[in-house]
Amino acid sequence: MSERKTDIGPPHYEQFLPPIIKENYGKWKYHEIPEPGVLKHVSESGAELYSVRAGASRLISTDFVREVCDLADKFCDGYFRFTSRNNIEFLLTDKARIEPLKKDLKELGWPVGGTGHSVTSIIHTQGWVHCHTPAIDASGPVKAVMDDLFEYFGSHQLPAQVRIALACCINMCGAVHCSDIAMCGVHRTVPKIDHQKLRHLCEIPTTIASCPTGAIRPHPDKSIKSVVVNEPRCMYCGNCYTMCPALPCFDSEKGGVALLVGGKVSNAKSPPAFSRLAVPYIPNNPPRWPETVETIRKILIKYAEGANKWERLGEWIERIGWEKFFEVCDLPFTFQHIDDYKFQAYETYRTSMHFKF
Amino acid sequence: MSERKTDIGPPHYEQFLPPIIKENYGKWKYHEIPEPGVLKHVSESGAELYSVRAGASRLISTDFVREVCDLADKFCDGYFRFTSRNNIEFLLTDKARIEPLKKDLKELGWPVGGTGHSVTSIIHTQGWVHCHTPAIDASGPVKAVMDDLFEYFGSHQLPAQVRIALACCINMCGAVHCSDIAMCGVHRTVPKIDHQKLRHLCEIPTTIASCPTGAIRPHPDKSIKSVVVNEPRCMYCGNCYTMCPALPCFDSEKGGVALLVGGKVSNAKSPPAFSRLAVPYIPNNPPRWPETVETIRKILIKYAEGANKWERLGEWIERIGWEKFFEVCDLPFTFQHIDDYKFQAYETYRTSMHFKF
Amino acid sequence: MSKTPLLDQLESGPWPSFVTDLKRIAAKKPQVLDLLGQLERSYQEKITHWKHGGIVGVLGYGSGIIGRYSDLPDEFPGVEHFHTMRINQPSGWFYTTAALRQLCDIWDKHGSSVMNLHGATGDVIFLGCRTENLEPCFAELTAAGWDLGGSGSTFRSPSCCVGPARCEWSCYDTMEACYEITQEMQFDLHRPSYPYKYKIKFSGCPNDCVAAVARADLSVIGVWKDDIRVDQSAVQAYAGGELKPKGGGAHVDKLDVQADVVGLCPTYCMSYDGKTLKIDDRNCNHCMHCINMMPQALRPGTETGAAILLGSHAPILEGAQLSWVIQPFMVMESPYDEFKELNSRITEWWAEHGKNRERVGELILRLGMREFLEAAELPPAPQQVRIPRANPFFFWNQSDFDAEAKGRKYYQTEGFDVE
Amino acid sequence: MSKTPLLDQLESGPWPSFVTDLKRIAAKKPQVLDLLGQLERSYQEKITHWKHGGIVGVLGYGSGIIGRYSDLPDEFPGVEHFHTMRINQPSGWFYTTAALRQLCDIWDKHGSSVMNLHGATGDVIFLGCRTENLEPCFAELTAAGWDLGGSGSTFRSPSCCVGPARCEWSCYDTMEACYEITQEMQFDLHRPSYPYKYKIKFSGCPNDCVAAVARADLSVIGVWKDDIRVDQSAVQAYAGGELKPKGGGAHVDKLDVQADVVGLCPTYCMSYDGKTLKIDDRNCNHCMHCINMMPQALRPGTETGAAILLGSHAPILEGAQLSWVIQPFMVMESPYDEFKELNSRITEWWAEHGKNRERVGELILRLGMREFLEAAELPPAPQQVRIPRANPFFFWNQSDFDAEAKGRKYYQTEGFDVE
Ligand code: SRM
Ligand code: SRM
Ligand code: SRM
Ligand code: SRM
Ligand code: SF4
Ligand code: SF4
Ligand code: SF4
Ligand code: SF4
Ligand code: SF4
Ligand code: SF4
Ligand code: SF4
Ligand code: SF4
Repeated sequence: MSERKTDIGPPHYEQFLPPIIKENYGKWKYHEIPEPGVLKHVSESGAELYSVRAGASRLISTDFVREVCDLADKFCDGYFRFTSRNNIEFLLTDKARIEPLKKDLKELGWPVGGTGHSVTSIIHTQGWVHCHTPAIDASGPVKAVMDDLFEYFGSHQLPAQVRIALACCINMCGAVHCSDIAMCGVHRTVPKIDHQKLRHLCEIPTTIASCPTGAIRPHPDKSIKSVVVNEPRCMYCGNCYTMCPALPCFDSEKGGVALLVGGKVSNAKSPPAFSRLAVPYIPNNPPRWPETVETIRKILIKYAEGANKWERLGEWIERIGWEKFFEVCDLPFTFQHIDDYKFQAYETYRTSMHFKF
Repeated sequence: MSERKTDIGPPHYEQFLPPIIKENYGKWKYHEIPEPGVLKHVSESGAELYSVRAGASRLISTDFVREVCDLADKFCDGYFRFTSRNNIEFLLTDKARIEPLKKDLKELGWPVGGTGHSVTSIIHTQGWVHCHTPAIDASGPVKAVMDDLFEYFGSHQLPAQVRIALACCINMCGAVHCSDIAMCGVHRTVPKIDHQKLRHLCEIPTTIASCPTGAIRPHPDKSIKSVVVNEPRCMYCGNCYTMCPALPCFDSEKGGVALLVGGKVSNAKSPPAFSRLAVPYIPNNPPRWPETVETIRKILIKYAEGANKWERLGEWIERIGWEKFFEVCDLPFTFQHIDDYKFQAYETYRTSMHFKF
Repeated sequence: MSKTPLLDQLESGPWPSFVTDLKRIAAKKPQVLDLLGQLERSYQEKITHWKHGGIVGVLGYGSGIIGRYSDLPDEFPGVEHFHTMRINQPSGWFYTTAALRQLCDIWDKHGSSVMNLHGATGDVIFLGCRTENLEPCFAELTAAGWDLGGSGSTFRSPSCCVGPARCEWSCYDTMEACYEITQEMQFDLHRPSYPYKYKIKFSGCPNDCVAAVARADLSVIGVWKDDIRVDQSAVQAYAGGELKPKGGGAHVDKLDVQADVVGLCPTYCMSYDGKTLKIDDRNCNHCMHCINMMPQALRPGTETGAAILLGSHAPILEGAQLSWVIQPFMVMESPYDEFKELNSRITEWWAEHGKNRERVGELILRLGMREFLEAAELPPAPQQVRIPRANPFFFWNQSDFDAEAKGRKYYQTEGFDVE
Repeated sequence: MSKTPLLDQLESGPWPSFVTDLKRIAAKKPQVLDLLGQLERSYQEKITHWKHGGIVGVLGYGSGIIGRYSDLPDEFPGVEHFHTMRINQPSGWFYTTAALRQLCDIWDKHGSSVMNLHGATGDVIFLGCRTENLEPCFAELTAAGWDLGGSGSTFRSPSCCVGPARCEWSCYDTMEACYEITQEMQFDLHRPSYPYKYKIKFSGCPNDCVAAVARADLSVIGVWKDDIRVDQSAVQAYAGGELKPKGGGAHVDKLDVQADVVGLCPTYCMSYDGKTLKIDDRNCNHCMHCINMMPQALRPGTETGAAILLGSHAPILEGAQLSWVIQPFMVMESPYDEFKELNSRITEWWAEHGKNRERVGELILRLGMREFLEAAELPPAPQQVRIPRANPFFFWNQSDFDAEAKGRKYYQTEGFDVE
């Protein structure tokens, strides 16, 4: 154990940079996107770098990774990268090799795209594959949605880029809170308390303190050494479960998908913005979540039809007004849409006559 | 006492309406503002009503009111009204009588104006003339500011209307929280507790509950039956004094004026908006509050110079950005400007790269 | 030498001087001399010399009078008692000289002769009455047809913009609504039975000339549902400079219809080809800008009523609020039954659940919008929010699940609606 | 008949199928067969079958591993233990095939062969390791030059956009900064000593391609202070249609410079007369829109650095937050001392005052911005706020009065400054 290495950190990135990048590091002058999925970066030196972007499932096997490596060896001298949205980028210096690479990719069934005004890969989380708090699966709904929106991955036909994300619970490990369109798994069940387990596994004060709405109180019968939940105050966030495993809030029937829309991250034109609730609940419907897929398509299509050029989804909604968004997309407006969570709620109320009938 | 009348409510307005209004009630077609201080309303019937608007102090004597009545008898058959901003409106049917009325008004020293793109009368409160919680006087600063901005009352030279208000304490009995420019009296002294008085006059639990920041606690020495204030948590709102007279927070030296700017009420173009802190403190300086007057003029002038036509003061600031407002008006930015009051604070932070250097 | 050297400095300058006015009254009214004396002292010491409140009133009323006592009664005996009387103003602040002279007579007889026309809430304010004169003064007032306004934890004197009496844009009869509701609420106006104050203000259109959205718990703001009425020839007259922008109220003489009107429409729902002004009325948000600019060419539509907004108040306790939309459209016609019923549901719910000194807008924030809307029997509507919630912390009631079980998918008024 | 009829339905369709991929691995790895079996069960029952967490790890580290146990271990013994290993990715997610093949070898040997490239924070994620394999796997990883990333209440693996490696807009060296800070923070990355998680993300410009503003407590976003560099002839080429908007990434072939660029500039600081594009750079707010539209004509200036923003996180506990500006401009150059020192002051203050599971952004809201800024030794700056406070509830510290007494009028960094 004497030579046990710790705290060495990640390898230095330089060893992974292809020579063209090392030579032109910090000297890039401009870029073009000659076709969907292909970026061309031109250096002040005149050097040209081509990146071919391919989509994939984020949940992959080492077999898959080896296949990617084979391609990178064949076309890119072994250099490639992943994007911040889990796409693969093959880095080429020879323009002529783009077509052959694309051909190989097509054979493997890996789509090329995700650039410019496309729907690029969906940022997502673990779901039933690996997490202990999901209301929905992650990889499954993502596959279903991307199958449905496939035409938009490899094209630039939308008014602007559209970023979709999924989080399997309201912890929102994806970028759900700031996405053009987001799926979020929601529970709708008050935690079922396992008193027996609780007294052994959980600290009562920490458990009580974990509830943001103060719904948890000590059990009135002190001999039980457990807690009770004031049901009407529980909004199923699962934070108590995170602190105490004796408080699961899962349910085969009541969990489902909420859709949030209109968020963004970039500062282009309008500042970064949160996604907002569009549909509070769609039933959990594996394996392909058809109602979710359908509603997302509906929103995307209405956006594509209604938005001005260059308008992000949220910018379009802000321009027409949320009341028109609900009308145009034919989505019901419910009590759940109206914020009632503490003081931030006030900021969401309409304190003006600026509304449409 | 048998014939004692109660709950009769105000007199019916109809008896106070001049015939021309009774006849054209609800039939007005359009208006013009032929000159500052004069409104012309034209009915569908063709009838024309002229309103001549005069400014006055709001703190007046019955002598003054009788003088107004004399004028109204002379020019308007005894009919007149007051506006929602305490201006007097003489209601004329004969256009030819406008000039003679204006002449009389001039002799009396009552300015004509307050219409259109002017600075109309300042909405204000009682101050040292009548209230128990003011940090500043009301009528005095109002007189001083209107003397200074006099040229803007009787003209339409500003980019839009400018509404000024004053409240003598943070209870904000004026429309200070939604005004283009607002003076607000602020205390900066922690309540001085009169323990002797408190035990007799105040309920301790109500007193404790009255403090929005939870700064008040029971006196540690229970025999004293009073309270103590946790000084660093007190922001001098005076709410405890309202509930308990044994907790005055006045101070001859530390009180003063805060200036807030950029609020509005109408929905024209932009929605109603709160005024925002521009200057956290200007010393209390009777009888003419020169630093306050000067700072208001500075802001008004910079606005008049910088705003696009039709832009309200707050719309101008929003367009150039608050950082530029502070720069252009040469006002220091301090910790006091940054909201730290509970959760609303978050909404005021800059969560984007949208700022200027 | 003058006894009020500081105040004297407020006698110069072009704006009318309250000091000059009070001084002439002081010649007749010794209490006003003391008022000026005490005020001068405040000017020297930069501190108020009024004691904390004190409860005084007239028989059977719990409101309308604000007790006020000097803390220097020995020096200024005239202001030892100096109570306020709030007298409920007539709709739109219209008067005849006869009526106002009568008020002056009463006040000269029983009080200091000092007043405000008007208080910030809208009342006629008599400043400076001794306790023993309150009742006689009140008796004369009611005899003359006047009554006290509100104060304390009551319904407060409502007020309204001039509306149809002199404005072409009023979308309902603000004057009548204000009068009717004031009469309806007399009991609550004079007897403190609420958790805190409760104000109503009526504005005839979204210009909101009584600042209802900012200063009334219940803000009633006129609006139209149909199309803006356009007189195209008048549009041409504005474009050509024959008619002046804002009827002459602006610093600009000639309107640029494209830049000044169309270009500043917040919803981008207008267009102008140099000849015809087109408005996509379904996307107009009633901001009034275009109408304000060209009053002779544009007018609100004819299917009119009011939007009902709730919740505004000044900063005490948790920061100021503006009223928010709770019902986007209500027809406002005498006898205003729908309005009165809604108003009762609001005040009843608030009276039941509100804590002492909690405005209704604060209560809604504490208990949640849904609880309020259900109590007020108002359905959720997207007009109520500027933007839907961002957080995922929403509740489901048993009623939602019940409706869902019946095959309905989304909760609306009561239960879920089939999609 | 297939054991996974529901999952099988995810094998069709044009998007690559994780089911197909996992199935082929399942042939070699029995635990993956069990993974698919348990997942099928979840698809049937619409419920997760993973037990609540469980603390496992490697020697000396308190992070980098997420314990995961099946609640159906008898049925699916292969996933009884199925822990996650988070391996800190290299800056910008660049790899050589050699390096990635080596990672695959290690993972085939010690784990399930299932992974994510990458996790949402940025790490390489190995999914499915038995407890007893963690240590050997870790040993091989470090031997190969890899280390674990963060988890739990630690500093988390930072990430960065591709920056100067392949982007012309990067205002500082995101790749280097990310590497340097990651190395600097190794101790805090592996040993939970914070109240909760703490993330840093580096974006080279305001396009923010790693979503730093939304997903990192400390968001470092590149920006320039001087003027946008303009190539007027390239502007003409865009106007003429020779160059395509967004380099071809859009649905529009020809740019309308006036409508698409100038007209959409959020600060209205551009103008174009058909020949020359003018920018009033003092009023530009660096939104990147114009640069994004005409990448061959416009570039950020050359006086570059980063803005430092703080506080973002997902909705737990009080709703999501975006990071806010705490320092509008910092020069970002190796060895990043100013940055490191600021970062230490932040984490120290937070570690001292933060409650368990309280993100730094939440702590600031609880204790107040001033307390934070003073601890971080940052002066108040108008860039920190979108808009100043509306409420009048502000504090004055003794230091303010002291400075005032010295004749200074307004508090700035420490004490009041003479006006
Ligand atoms: C490769 C990548 C960075 C990386 O280090 O991995 C990247 C690369 C580029 N981004 Fe990005 N962005 C990348 C994620 C992002 C993200 C983050 C995200 O989506 O999670 C954002 C913020 C998204 C948001 O606002 O919600 C982002 C917002 C932008 C924008 C702003 C667009 C807008 O209108 O809001 C631009 C400018 C543009 O596209 O005109 C941009 C522009 C670019 C450019 C053109 C920069 C350049 O000159 O090289 C690159 C190619 C863009 C393209 O694909 O069309 N990049 N870009 C990321 C690719 C993700 C993917 O695989 O799809
Ligand atoms: C008389 C009065 C109503 C009353 O019942 O007493 C009134 C009367 C008119 N208002 Fe008003 N407004 C009156 C207080 C207000 C207020 C309330 C306030 O200031 O406290 C507002 C909201 C102020 C705000 O937004 O902060 C107000 C916002 C407007 C607007 C919106 C202007 C804007 O650009 O925001 C208009 C339209 C315009 O002026 O173009 C308007 C228009 C008008 C018109 C033109 C309506 C009409 O067709 O008759 C009237 C003459 C305007 C003028 O004086 O230029 N009125 N108006 C009030 C006169 C106050 C005074 O003596 O100065
Ligand atoms: C007289 C008047 C100011 C004036 O000079 O015009 C006034 C005077 C007082 N107001 Fe006011 N308020 C007056 C209109 C307002 C308004 C404006 C309005 O009604 O349109 C507001 C803001 C709107 C609102 O209601 O929020 C207002 C918000 C307050 C508040 C803060 C309430 C809040 O929720 O934030 C207080 C504090 C309190 O209630 O303890 C207050 C309290 C007071 C008290 C009663 C002081 C107290 O704590 O006892 C003042 C009595 C002064 C006196 O000696 O008569 N006054 N007060 C106004 C009433 C005249 C009238 O009846 O016409
Ligand atoms: C693996 C990953 C999702 C993924 O599939 O990519 C993930 C998985 C978990 N996250 Fe996360 N989070 C992951 C990125 C994020 C992100 C995104 C980011 O870092 O950019 C966020 C939002 C940003 C943020 O930090 O706020 C995120 C916000 C949370 C939260 C809510 C934190 C909050 O302040 O709101 C929790 C709840 C908690 O901490 O108890 C959480 C908790 C968890 C836990 C540890 C569940 C738990 O309570 O124990 C999940 C373990 C799953 C597993 O089996 O491995 N995770 N989590 C991501 C980490 C991979 C990596 O290291 O690269
Ligand atoms: S979003 Fe929730 S369920 Fe999904 S990975 Fe994150 S913590 Fe787990
Ligand atoms: S799920 Fe959330 S709201 Fe419900 S009891 Fe648990 S912590 Fe509280
Ligand atoms: S603002 Fe304050 S001091 Fe002035 S009248 Fe109102 S309550 Fe009194
Ligand atoms: S003045 Fe306000 S903050 Fe200070 S103790 Fe009294 S109630 Fe609390
Ligand atoms: S609120 Fe509208 S209707 Fe009333 S006076 Fe003002 S402009 Fe006219
Ligand atoms: S009222 Fe306002 S929103 Fe409607 S058309 Fe006119 S300017 Fe546009
Ligand atoms: S954030 Fe800016 S510098 Fe970084 S990759 Fe995106 S566009 Fe380039
Ligand atoms: S970066 Fe944005 S704000 Fe600056 S000039 Fe370009 S479009 Fe305008």
